[in-house]
Amino acid sequence: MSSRALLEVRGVSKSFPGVRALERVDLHLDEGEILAVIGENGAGKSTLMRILAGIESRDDGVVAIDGEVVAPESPREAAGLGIALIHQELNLADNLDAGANVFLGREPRRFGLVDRGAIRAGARSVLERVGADFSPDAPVADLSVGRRQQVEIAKALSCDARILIMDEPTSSLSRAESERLFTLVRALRGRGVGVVYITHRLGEVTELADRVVVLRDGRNAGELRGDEIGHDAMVRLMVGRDLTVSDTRSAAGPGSVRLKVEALATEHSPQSPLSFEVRSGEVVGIAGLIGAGRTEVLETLFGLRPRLSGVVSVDGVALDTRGPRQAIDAGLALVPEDRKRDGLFAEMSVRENVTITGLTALSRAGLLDRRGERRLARDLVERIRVRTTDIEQPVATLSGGNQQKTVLLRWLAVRPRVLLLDDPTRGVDVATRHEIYSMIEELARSGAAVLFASSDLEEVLRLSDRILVMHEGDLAGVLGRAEASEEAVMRLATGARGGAVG
Amino acid sequence: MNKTLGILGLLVLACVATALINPQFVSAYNLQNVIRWTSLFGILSIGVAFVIITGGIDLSIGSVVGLVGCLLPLLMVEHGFSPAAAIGAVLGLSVAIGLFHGLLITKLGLQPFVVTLCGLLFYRGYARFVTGDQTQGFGTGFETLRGLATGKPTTVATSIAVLAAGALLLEVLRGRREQEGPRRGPLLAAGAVFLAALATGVFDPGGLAQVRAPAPFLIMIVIALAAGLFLNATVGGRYLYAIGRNLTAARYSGIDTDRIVIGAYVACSALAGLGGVLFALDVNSVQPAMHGNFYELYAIAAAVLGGCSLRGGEGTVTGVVIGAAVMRVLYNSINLLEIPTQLEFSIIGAVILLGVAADELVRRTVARRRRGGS
Amino acid sequence: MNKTLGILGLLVLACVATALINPQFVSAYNLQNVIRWTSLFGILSIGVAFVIITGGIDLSIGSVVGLVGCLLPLLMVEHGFSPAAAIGAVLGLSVAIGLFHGLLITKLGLQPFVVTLCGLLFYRGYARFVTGDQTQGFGTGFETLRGLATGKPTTVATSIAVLAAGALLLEVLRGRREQEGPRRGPLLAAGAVFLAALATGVFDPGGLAQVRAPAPFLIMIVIALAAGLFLNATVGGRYLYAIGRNLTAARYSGIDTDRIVIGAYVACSALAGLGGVLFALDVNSVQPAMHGNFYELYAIAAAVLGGCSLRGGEGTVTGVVIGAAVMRVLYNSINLLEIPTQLEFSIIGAVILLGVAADELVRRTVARRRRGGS
Amino acid sequence: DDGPQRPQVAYVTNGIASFWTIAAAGAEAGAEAFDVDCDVRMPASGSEDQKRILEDLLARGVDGIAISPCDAQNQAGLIDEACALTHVITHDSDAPLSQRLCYVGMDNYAAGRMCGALVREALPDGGTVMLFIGRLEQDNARLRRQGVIDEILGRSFDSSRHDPPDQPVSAAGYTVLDTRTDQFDRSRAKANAEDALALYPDLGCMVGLFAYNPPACLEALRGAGRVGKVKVVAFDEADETLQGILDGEVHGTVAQDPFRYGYESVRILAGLARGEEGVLPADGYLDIPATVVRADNVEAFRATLRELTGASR
Ligand SMILES: Nc1ncnc2c1ncn2[C@@H]1O[C@H](COP(=O)(O)OP(=O)(O)OP(=O)(O)O)[C@@H](O)[C@H]1O
Ligand SMILES: Nc1ncnc2c1ncn2[C@@H]1O[C@H](COP(=O)(O)OP(=O)(O)OP(=O)(O)O)[C@@H](O)[C@H]1O
Ligand SMILES: [Mg+2]
Ligand SMILES: [Mg+2]
Repeated sequence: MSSRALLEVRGVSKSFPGVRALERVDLHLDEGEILAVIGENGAGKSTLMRILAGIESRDDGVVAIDGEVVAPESPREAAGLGIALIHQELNLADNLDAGANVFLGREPRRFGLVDRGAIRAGARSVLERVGADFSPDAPVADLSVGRRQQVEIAKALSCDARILIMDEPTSSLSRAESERLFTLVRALRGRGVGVVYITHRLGEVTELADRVVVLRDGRNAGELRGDEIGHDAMVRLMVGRDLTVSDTRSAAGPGSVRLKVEALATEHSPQSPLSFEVRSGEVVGIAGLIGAGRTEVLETLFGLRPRLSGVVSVDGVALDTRGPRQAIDAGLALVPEDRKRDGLFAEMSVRENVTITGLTALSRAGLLDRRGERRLARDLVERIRVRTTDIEQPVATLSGGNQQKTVLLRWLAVRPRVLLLDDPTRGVDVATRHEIYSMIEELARSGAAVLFASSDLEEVLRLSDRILVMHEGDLAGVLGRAEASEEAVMRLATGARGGAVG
Repeated sequence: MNKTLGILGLLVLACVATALINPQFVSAYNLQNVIRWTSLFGILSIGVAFVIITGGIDLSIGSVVGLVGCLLPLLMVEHGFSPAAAIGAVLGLSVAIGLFHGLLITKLGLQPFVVTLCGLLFYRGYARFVTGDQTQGFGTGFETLRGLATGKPTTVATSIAVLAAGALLLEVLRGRREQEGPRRGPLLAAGAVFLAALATGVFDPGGLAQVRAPAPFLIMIVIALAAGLFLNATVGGRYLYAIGRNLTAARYSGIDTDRIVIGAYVACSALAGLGGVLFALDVNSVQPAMHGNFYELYAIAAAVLGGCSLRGGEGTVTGVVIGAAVMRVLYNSINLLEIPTQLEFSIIGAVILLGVAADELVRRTVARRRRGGS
Repeated sequence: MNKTLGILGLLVLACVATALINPQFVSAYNLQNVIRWTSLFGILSIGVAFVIITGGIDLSIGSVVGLVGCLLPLLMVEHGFSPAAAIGAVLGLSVAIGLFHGLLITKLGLQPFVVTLCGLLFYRGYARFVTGDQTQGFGTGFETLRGLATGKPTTVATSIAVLAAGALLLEVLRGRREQEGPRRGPLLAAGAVFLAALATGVFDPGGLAQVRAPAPFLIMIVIALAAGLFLNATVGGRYLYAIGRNLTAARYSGIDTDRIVIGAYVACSALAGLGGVLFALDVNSVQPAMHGNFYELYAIAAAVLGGCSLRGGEGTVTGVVIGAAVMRVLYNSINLLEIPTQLEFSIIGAVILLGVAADELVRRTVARRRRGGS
Repeated sequence: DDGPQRPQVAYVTNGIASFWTIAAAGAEAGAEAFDVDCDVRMPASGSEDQKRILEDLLARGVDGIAISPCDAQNQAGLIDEACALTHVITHDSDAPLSQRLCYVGMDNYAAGRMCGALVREALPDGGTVMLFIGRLEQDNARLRRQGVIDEILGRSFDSSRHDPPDQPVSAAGYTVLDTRTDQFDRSRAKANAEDALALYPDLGCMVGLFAYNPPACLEALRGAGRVGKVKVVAFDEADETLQGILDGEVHGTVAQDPFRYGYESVRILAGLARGEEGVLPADGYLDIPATVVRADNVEAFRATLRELTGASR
């Protein structure tokens, strides 16, 4: 261990009712180092970072900065110590504009008054650095999830922190924006900033990290540096065994057209109507840069946003999209992108969260069958290993990835005819991701049409039979499995035309 | 559950303390009155609990009580409606009011506080206008009808024994249905209550066993049972809680949130209307500008005291009924203990605040202890 | 801004309609009264707006007005306090009350509705107790002091001209400071108002130019300016909005959210206290059980009408003041147009509801149109 | 302490008002004089509160209750219920349909007519009149108002008449324009007076029918600078009213004697509690007549009042 690490964590432990989230965890970070912290969902990564950022208290252990023991008790104190944290979940005040959010809590002042000019200028430059294509005056309420994430990143970058902790910063960024972020992070490293980087996209780790610390069940599971950093090595440390991934797509060709979209005009890009179809048994991915309009398409199909014109039909029957209720009756299901806002009943139990869509099927003579409900919940939770103490645990106390799984389970349980997924594996660890893929594939095999958006290009390539690439609200092209490659997708996503549209 | 136990403790404490200082508290006459008032306010509180669970609020309850209370005698005495027709009319009106609130809140997206505040003002003004500010009453007729509010058809001991027996039976059935056998806690509790109710007949035949159950008590029991069943055992009840926790997530889950929310406002106003009918029959004298003033606040306070959170998604019927009982017992004690009436409000306010504060502190301590212990 | 224009339209509409039907509306005497009442209620509304912007609510305002109104004459008349000492004492008490609310809400995590509902009950009871339900008043002494509420030191035209000139100057300064030059809209508006104020002196020297500005109006203007400056131009104001929309985000950003929230409750109670002092001085007769009843609802209604959202994070001072004016103008018109007073509440309720509903509908239509057009 | 032996009586009002604090002083003086414990209860919200208070008093087992019913007609049943358990008398406002043992008070209709006579004195040549009152739902308020109107318009004695509040009635040069209620909110009372002044630039007389209304009218007149130009006729004996009479700003007032309402009620209840049926007045009505106070007798009246209420404080 270097003599005087920038940040040193020794023997930190933390328990919650029923779980030991961290047990004597050690960690150190040097100046000008990018340290990746990885681990399965619920391994304790976010908890540790929240402790460092003064949000959570610790039960035991020492944190030192420059060799000096510190104990930040509030985000404010942590900021004073030079620690900045990009949270795993979005935390913005959406009644303010992007600039105000970037400088929230650290507003430059003149004569005691907020210096709006300085905020606008400062925010503009930092937003540009992260590659944001919107102005600092844009109200956050009008930004897509990916752009909000950029605001969060800009906010942390603008602190000039010495220790920058990034908890899954790219979970809703696409490849292009992520690259841009990496350049920034490397530049920060050059300036001596210590960066802690958490992600489930192991490719990013190989690309970026100087060193990797792996957590498993709240304990240090090992460390990799330099050449040791490789996909399989990381998985072995995280899971404790080798992961055998079966990449066997069923050869059974797609069936009849299930979802047909003709000249669909959406709220924010009415001038570029979309047409495409998804067949029964087919998995279609939507790729694009952030703000390309993927979420908008899915939410419009699901009746959450107004459909300005166009026809959507399911199995040849025109879909009434006054609201999600009608969409669901027609056999649609949507796993939303922003789980915290649109998916979770945070204070309710895992059981109540996963069974909410299947309750009507579980009731007899109008009364709930509680035993049946418990059985269903237990089954589901075991299917993709949601890490909970028991099914009565409030979902708010699950780790980010496990929360994502509960939202997914809710819909996988009801076997819809058309499954719409918006970034379905956002924040889900590698092992579970593959289980989810096989569930999706199995659903497709049993006749469902699957349409999913993802910011993870690897995922899109891995899962899709066909890929719709969107660019600024437009359908820039469609790629079949054979023609699909990272380059092909990126070319379309950044505006070059090509491929067979339809 | 924890919260309900806490407030039950507060109720027992208040009762025991009052009874020790003034034994008149446990006289049949006084207990009957306290039970009747509790039931009348309890009906309003159960109604508002539905709305509070969805994360909303209803400030118009008092004015609905006032309006219904004015219209009922007006229709019967001045316009010669039959009792059934008049009651039907005012309850229909209450349902319409609830529907109106619900539609404005769901379809137009207005805030519940605002909509029902306007209701508070509007219905009060309308009641004053339609009666020309004249006090309304049934005079000395309609004694049978007034029995709905003032009758005492059976004894409290009997009704409680019946309830407890029913609960025992249900728990056994439930245990069988869910194939896990009845749970011990509920069985013991129901059994103990059943025996206690029988025991009053044996040990205090002239005293407590004589306390008769006012008709509103029986009405409230029926409503509470129905509400409890709905909230705990039906899909609709679960949806209500889910909506209170996260409306968007509920929508994304395919719940017809509008229908459920409208239903909650209808239930609330309908119960306010029913309460209004019973209040009017009981008091027999309705002053259009005054009758029911602030009742929404009492109803909400009782619901909150009973464990409802105004943030939505929390609350039980038992808690709410006990909350209403605590408030009435407090009023009663203040009078029986000859505390200056001016302090009445202060004491009620202080007790509610202490109640919720204590609850919060206990919750925190428990959380801390549990965390430390595990 | 849009919302503010809407409510301003409603105000103009109400004024013009009333003036056309009954020209007495624009008599100096009547306008002075309307302005005085608007100012008194406006002070309360500005206070509650702070709390509403944080996403909270204060139901205790009416009781604080009542308590302060009782204590002020009690201290001065019965206990011989000097006016300054008495006012200091009651304002100090108001601040303490706000602090108490704020602490319970932030440090103990209790719900604002509950805390301030208990306050509503408690302070009312305490006021009744401490006065023994005796009506309080200043008698015929203290005329100078009462000038604070009843004096009319200058004319409305003058004060508005001064205000508009100030606004012009500020906009020019702002433009220079932010190096983008003054914006046309504000410049034109301020200029027009300034000229209009001067013009009344020329064209209607015996009429509108004679309307004098009641002291509470000037007090409210000062408060409104300070509040507006705070909300729009200071860090604290920005934090208030952030907290109202997303408390966690604010906390994670290192904002001392507790301090800001407590500050909002203190401001609210302090302004309620100040309002209470002015109300008492104005009315000169305070009945402990009644004085200020329901004022919190009027204050909240005015704030909401003026564009505050009870979900937090929204609201402007201008809007709130105009909201208060709308309510008072409505009251006044009902009286001047000789509409049955019983309907008063109904009309107010209906207008508020129509106001917020229209606002919502317009907002939706505009959004749809903009969408279609882009 | 011989508490338990002392009879316990209760004095229940129909609301909270300064009028009732004088009555309470009388009741307490009576309790002292006749050696009973007297509990004064003021319901905050009308009939429903009265019912609850009555029930609580009965539960406590008091030996007598004096009540001023909010709604005589409909509360007869309630009063009869109480009569079955204890001695009940009415004061201030009667409930003739019930079995109450007697009524202590005055005839509100007659007192209203006295007030109306004062208006005619103040406006000998006729003119317009506005009435201000807290609430119109109470029997005494309604009767009082009707008495004023009937006397101003020179009608016959008939307390069962009813003129709707918002329609002007006129006869022989006098016009009663409107009656404004304020629900006991003093700010409203003042605003009502101001609105009337704004609405009727040639208003002749303002009549304040609840104790706080005349002072509110005076306040409004001062603000408008029309003191003396618009006559004020009052009811009850608020200090500002008496001062106004002294200063010539108020023409006169009709004063009830709430102190004696309280005192006499307790006297009768104390007697009844001790089994002395003789304390009951002859025909079940103890008349405590109202007095007309004008500039000539105001000094004396105020002195007596101060002595009575001051002595009991
Ligand atoms: N407030 C809480 N109460 C109870 N348990 C909690 C709480 N917060 C976190 N936990 C538990 O602590 C463990 C670690 O969670 P943490 O969020 O640190 O995981 P993580 O490594 O960040 O996972 P992910 O990759 O899914 O984000 C989990 O089992 C989680 O359920
Ligand atoms: N409520 C809104 N108001 C205004 N504009 C919006 C709103 N929601 C989305 N937009 C805009 O619509 C466009 C499409 O956004 P959408 O969320 O569909 O993008 P996306 O492809 O899902 O990107 P992301 O990866 O950021 O989620 C973006 O330009 C976004 O800024
Ligand atoms: Mg995490
Ligand atoms: Mg998206």
